[in-house]
Amino acid sequence: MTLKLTKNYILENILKDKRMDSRKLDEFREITIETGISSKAEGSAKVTIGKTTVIAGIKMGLADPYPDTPEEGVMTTSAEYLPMGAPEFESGPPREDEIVLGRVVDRAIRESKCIDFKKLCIRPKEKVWMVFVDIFVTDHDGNLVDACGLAAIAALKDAKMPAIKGEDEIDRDHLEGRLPLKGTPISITVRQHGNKYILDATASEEEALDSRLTVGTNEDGTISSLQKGGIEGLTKEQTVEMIKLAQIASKNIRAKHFK
Amino acid sequence: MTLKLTKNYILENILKDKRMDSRKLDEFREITIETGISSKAEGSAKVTIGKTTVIAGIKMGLADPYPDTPEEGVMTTSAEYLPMGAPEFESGPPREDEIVLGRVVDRAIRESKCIDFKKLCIRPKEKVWMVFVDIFVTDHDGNLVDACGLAAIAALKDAKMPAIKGEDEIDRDHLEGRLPLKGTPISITVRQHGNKYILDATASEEEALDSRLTVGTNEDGTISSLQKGGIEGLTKEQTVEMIKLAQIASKNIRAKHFK
Amino acid sequence: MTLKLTKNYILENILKDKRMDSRKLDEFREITIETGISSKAEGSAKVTIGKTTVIAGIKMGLADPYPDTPEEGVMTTSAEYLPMGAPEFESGPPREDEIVLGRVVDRAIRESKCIDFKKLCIRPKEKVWMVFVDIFVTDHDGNLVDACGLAAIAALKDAKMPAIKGEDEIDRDHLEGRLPLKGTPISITVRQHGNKYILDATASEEEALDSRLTVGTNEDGTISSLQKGGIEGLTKEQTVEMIKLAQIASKNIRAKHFK
Amino acid sequence: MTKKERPDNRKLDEIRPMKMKAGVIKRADGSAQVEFGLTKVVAAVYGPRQIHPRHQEDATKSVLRCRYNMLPFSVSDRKRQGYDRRSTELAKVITEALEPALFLEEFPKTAIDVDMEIVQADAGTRAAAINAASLAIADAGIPMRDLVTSVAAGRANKELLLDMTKEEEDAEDAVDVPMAMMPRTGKITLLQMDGIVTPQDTEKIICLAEVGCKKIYEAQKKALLEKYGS
Amino acid sequence: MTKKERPDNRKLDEIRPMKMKAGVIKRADGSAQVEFGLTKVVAAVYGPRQIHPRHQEDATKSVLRCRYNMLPFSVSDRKRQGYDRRSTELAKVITEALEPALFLEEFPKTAIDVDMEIVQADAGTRAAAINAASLAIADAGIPMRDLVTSVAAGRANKELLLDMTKEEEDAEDAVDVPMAMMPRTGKITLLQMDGIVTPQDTEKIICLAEVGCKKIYEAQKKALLEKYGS
Amino acid sequence: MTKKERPDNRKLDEIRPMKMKAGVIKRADGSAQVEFGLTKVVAAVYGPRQIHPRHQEDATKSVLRCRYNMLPFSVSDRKRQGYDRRSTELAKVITEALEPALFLEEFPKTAIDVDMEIVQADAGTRAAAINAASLAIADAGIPMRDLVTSVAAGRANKELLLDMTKEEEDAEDAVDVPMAMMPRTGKITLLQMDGIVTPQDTEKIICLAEVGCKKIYEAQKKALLEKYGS
Repeated sequence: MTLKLTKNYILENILKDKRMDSRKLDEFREITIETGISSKAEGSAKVTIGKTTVIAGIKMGLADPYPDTPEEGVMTTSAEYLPMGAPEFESGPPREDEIVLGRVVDRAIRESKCIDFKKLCIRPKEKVWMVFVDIFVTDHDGNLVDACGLAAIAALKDAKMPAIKGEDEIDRDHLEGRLPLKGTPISITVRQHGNKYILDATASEEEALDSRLTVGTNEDGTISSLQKGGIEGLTKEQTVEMIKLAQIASKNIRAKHFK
Repeated sequence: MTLKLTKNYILENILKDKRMDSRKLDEFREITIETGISSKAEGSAKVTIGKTTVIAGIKMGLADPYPDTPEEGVMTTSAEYLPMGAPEFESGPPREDEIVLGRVVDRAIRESKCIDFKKLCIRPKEKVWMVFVDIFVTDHDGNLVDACGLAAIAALKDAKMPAIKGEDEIDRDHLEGRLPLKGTPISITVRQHGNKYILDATASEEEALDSRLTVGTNEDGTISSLQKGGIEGLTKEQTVEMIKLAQIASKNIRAKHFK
Repeated sequence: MTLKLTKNYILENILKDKRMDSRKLDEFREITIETGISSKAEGSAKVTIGKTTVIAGIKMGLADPYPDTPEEGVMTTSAEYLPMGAPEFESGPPREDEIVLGRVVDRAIRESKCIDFKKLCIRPKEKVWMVFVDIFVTDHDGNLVDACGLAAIAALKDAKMPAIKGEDEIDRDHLEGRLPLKGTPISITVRQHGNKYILDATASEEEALDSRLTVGTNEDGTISSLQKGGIEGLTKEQTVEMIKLAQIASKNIRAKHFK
Repeated sequence: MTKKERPDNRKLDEIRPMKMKAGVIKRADGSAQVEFGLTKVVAAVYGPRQIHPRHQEDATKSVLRCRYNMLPFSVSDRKRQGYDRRSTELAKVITEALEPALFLEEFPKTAIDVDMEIVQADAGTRAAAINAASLAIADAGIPMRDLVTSVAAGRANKELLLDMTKEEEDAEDAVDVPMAMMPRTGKITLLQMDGIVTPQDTEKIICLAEVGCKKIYEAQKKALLEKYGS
Repeated sequence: MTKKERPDNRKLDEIRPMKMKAGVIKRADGSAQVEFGLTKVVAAVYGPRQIHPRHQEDATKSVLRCRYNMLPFSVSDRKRQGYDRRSTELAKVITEALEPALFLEEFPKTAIDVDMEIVQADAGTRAAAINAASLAIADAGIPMRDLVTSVAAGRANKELLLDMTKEEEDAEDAVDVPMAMMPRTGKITLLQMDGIVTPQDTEKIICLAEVGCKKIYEAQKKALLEKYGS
Repeated sequence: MTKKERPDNRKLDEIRPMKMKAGVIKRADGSAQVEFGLTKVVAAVYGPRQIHPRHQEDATKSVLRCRYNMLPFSVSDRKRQGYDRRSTELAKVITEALEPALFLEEFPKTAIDVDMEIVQADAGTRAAAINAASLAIADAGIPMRDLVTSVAAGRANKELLLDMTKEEEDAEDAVDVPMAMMPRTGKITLLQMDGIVTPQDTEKIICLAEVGCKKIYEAQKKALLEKYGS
């Protein structure tokens, strides 16, 4: 547990533009993205941001389409804390935090419209592809939303399409190219204290700065999702400022890791 | 919590034909029945008995018929205490009391044969209508069985039949008349203490008088369900007397609220 | 609870080839096998070994075949402790011990290939028979694995095949002979202490001798499953010796109870 | 009324062949097996004993906890195990049926656990379960005001009758009235009814069930005598 | 901007017809019913009160626990009751939206329980639920820094607009921005967004929602006045 | 026996290419990643530490709690997360396989928690999981009598062989014998078998697995040396 002392120490330093690991307020820790980490998955990726590690895998399945989108494939995203990821994580049914994490990542992907669901239709009204995005936190040192978002899009970009054989049987031995994707949505979480904003908070920093905004960004400068979190309120001006910071950070990550 | 003193006080008064709210032993509190409380439901109703409030909604769905009644629709009834309904109600899986409540209301409807399930068949052996009766207690001041029974039958009487379009798709924009109903089954719960019987007990009275009989009554004077509750036993003579009292009360309610 | 004293007493005696009920180390308690104990089951059996009693029932259902065995029926086996079976058994979701018990019995049946699953195919790829083997412990005085294994195979041998009528409806009024079975797999659990081995341990003996090996044996002398249990390790030599003892015991039981 | 006969050749007020045996489960404090025709139930009792989980403890009395469970192979179409609404309701009404016969206030902070398992089901399982549970409690030596005795009466094919089979329960005009009582005082401790009937016939059916309970009461006492001698 | 009209003839920055009433649940410490067009929510509050289960207790403050639940008949296709991911997320963000308005540290070791039940759903249920919850907390006499006020703004058919209906939410280019704020300080306590939009339009939508919140704030205060007089 | 070759060109008693690395999870007290061909497992350990829920506490020893879990994308057809019977059984036998190597009685009232996650599954996952767990426990500095080492041996296509692939496991005559041992004493701590075989061949397969364990033991010791130096 972070002591109250540590919390105050972190906050005081941030007001002086200092962080415990000497980073600038808007500086990310080192990011690594490795794809193809599970050969049984259609696509997979491992993302580290500093000491935080998450892994994501894509599996393709078959499903009935929703009645209101009979010609579109479907996607389901979940995020789970593995017991190994932190002393306080425990085996069991998903907790509130995990559910929110999964849903925020899901919306960032879904609302950016980066997946062309129309191309995932096999037979209208009858059978479509189901994209399963499963994300797991294996090492938790903060900033899980951004890490999980990166792992999800990296795994989607890594994914190959299996073929269909006979009547609705998946043939994983024959691949038919890649998932129909366009764009690289990236979510950036900005945390706030006074008139200071920090990016890529560590676990200790997260305990000190609860108030945050996650911004789902696209390559063309649009944004496609927002999620405020934490107990403190934000002013409109702070919100606008935080969106700007997220835009810049996402541009940098996109340039460096998704050329 | 009702103090033991209050409990004894209630019991002593009942032996003197007195109730804390000045009602006669066989007198109901004021009943109001409002229908159409949710426009998204096929039928709905809100019933208040004194300070007790319950709401019920009917949804129509499609189902496979049971193998032994291939030409009949089906019904499922549930009753749930909402956390708002009393300080002791809690969110979570249904409790024993809720399950019994739902089943007693279900049987009173079902056994009265007031729903013509044959008319709810779409294609024999293949597809039938499913009537969902969902009842919720939003304010609990006793006599939930009678209140839920009234809400269920009022919502059923309020319900419109949706149309079917294409192959087994429900078209809720087109309505095809009302649910095939006949009769107005009404359940009345009689509580007993010594040789005194009371109707429409409040929550405090229920804690004092646990022993009870719920009688499902029909317009033609027949009865179609009985359910004894509570830990104390009843003599045969008491049982017969309680059935009589229920008959009279239900006749009054039917005359006043279901003309 | 067995006191630590009792535990030591049991262990010391076993080193002197003595058991509390005067049996020899490799001697079973009296076994009785009664079939047809539930007329609603396709097959059923009750097995007692001393004070231990278990009952098993077979129900036949219809299922879709697994994609990798489109022409074979399927089987599912479960074992459950009924609350009546011992003071410490409780109602609720299956516990780890029950799950392991069910899986060990399942594998002994399945791996012996005594059921001809090919003959349980109704229409390849579409519809096959599902054999449900449900086993319940009603009285627990040790050696549940062996008792449950005997009850399972006795109930399978007792089972009659229902007929099929119309399109995939089970007709239990018409029977079409017996389940396609060959052989009588029998599981024997050997427990070990020092260089002594005991068969058919009572509940008290089980608390003293945790270390054990269950051997699934067949009539032709082959074995088709092994499961070591308990916290202590076994040497290779002990393992070989325990397999031999199981072989002898199973031959005796087969000769006496499955002629 | 007792002249007409039924599909299984019973008289209208005749109970199916009964078997009752106390002391069938060795580990339990008390137990019994009861058969009515094709219906077969085993019941066993543990207690009064320490209660788990502790928060269920009542400082003023023992808590009677009943489980009613149909084994998967007790019915034609396999019954899945686990939570179901009917079993939950039956456990509740059976608890209320048994409780008046017990002196629970004499064993505060304890539990009495009754497990009823249906091995074969052919109508009347809750009545058979109550009879078995009542015997099991007596077999456990737990003091009782009276045995609790149960049977269903009702109507089928225009006749009022006792202890219906599944076939009779499926009649178009069937009325089913499961009832339990303590015969010494005549107190009814369980009463349910399904099916349309006049108040007059309701009373007749209750009388019929009362007659049935008295016969079963004798069988219960005999089963206890068989185990414990006279 | 306010000239164009919508399918239901509202102006772009017009809120659907509202109904607000405090004190609708008699047993609760506080309650309110709120309607926005066809969306109807009831909220009720119990607390501050002793917390169960005990391990959730916080020695430094009251624990705010919110439940958001859609009744089965509140939507076209019946909604099954029980755990679902969307409701879990909404309960979480609603808790965070309400908490800044409360003085939780003044009631350590207690719980404040808010139950929000959706009776009729036609877009904007979380906003309606927050408005109702906020009124219910005030009705319970629990001290607040300010009422929390909520509405969704967004875009449909190329227009930025306030308080969309389900029909508008289904537009091809729909953007949905549910927002909650404490009007006195202008602090935003809930902000979510779905749909592709430029940062400039995001800011405009937030401004629109802010205007909406202020109107709703007046309606909330009026509802409290109606119950408690001036 | 070692002359014949297999689909992947291995000798009959040859183990698939192995990778072992200790210390892969930064937050955990100890961890390891182990690969055997296409099978890949990560294991991590927390403890000895205070136990939750408290009622699992044992006053005489530490409680070893193992979780074996296949990630959804570790197999061809996506595996749903949550309770399943196979994982429950494997967690149990793996716990029994590891426990003899630990001095649990030295850490009363604590828990040692081992989480094993299967990232890629191609036969032999429980053996790989045990090897990884054993390394992770050593990496956590928890005292051990010996490393626990595991491999499966068996039969496929009439040959007795070591460390089968999924393809070999699917052979008509396949026999699968997962085994774990503490190599220093030769004590077998896990032994399971599926498939019809003579007692003589059973013994031969066990011998083969023993040889395999000794090779893996060396690889495990090397992985620890790589992290901790000599």
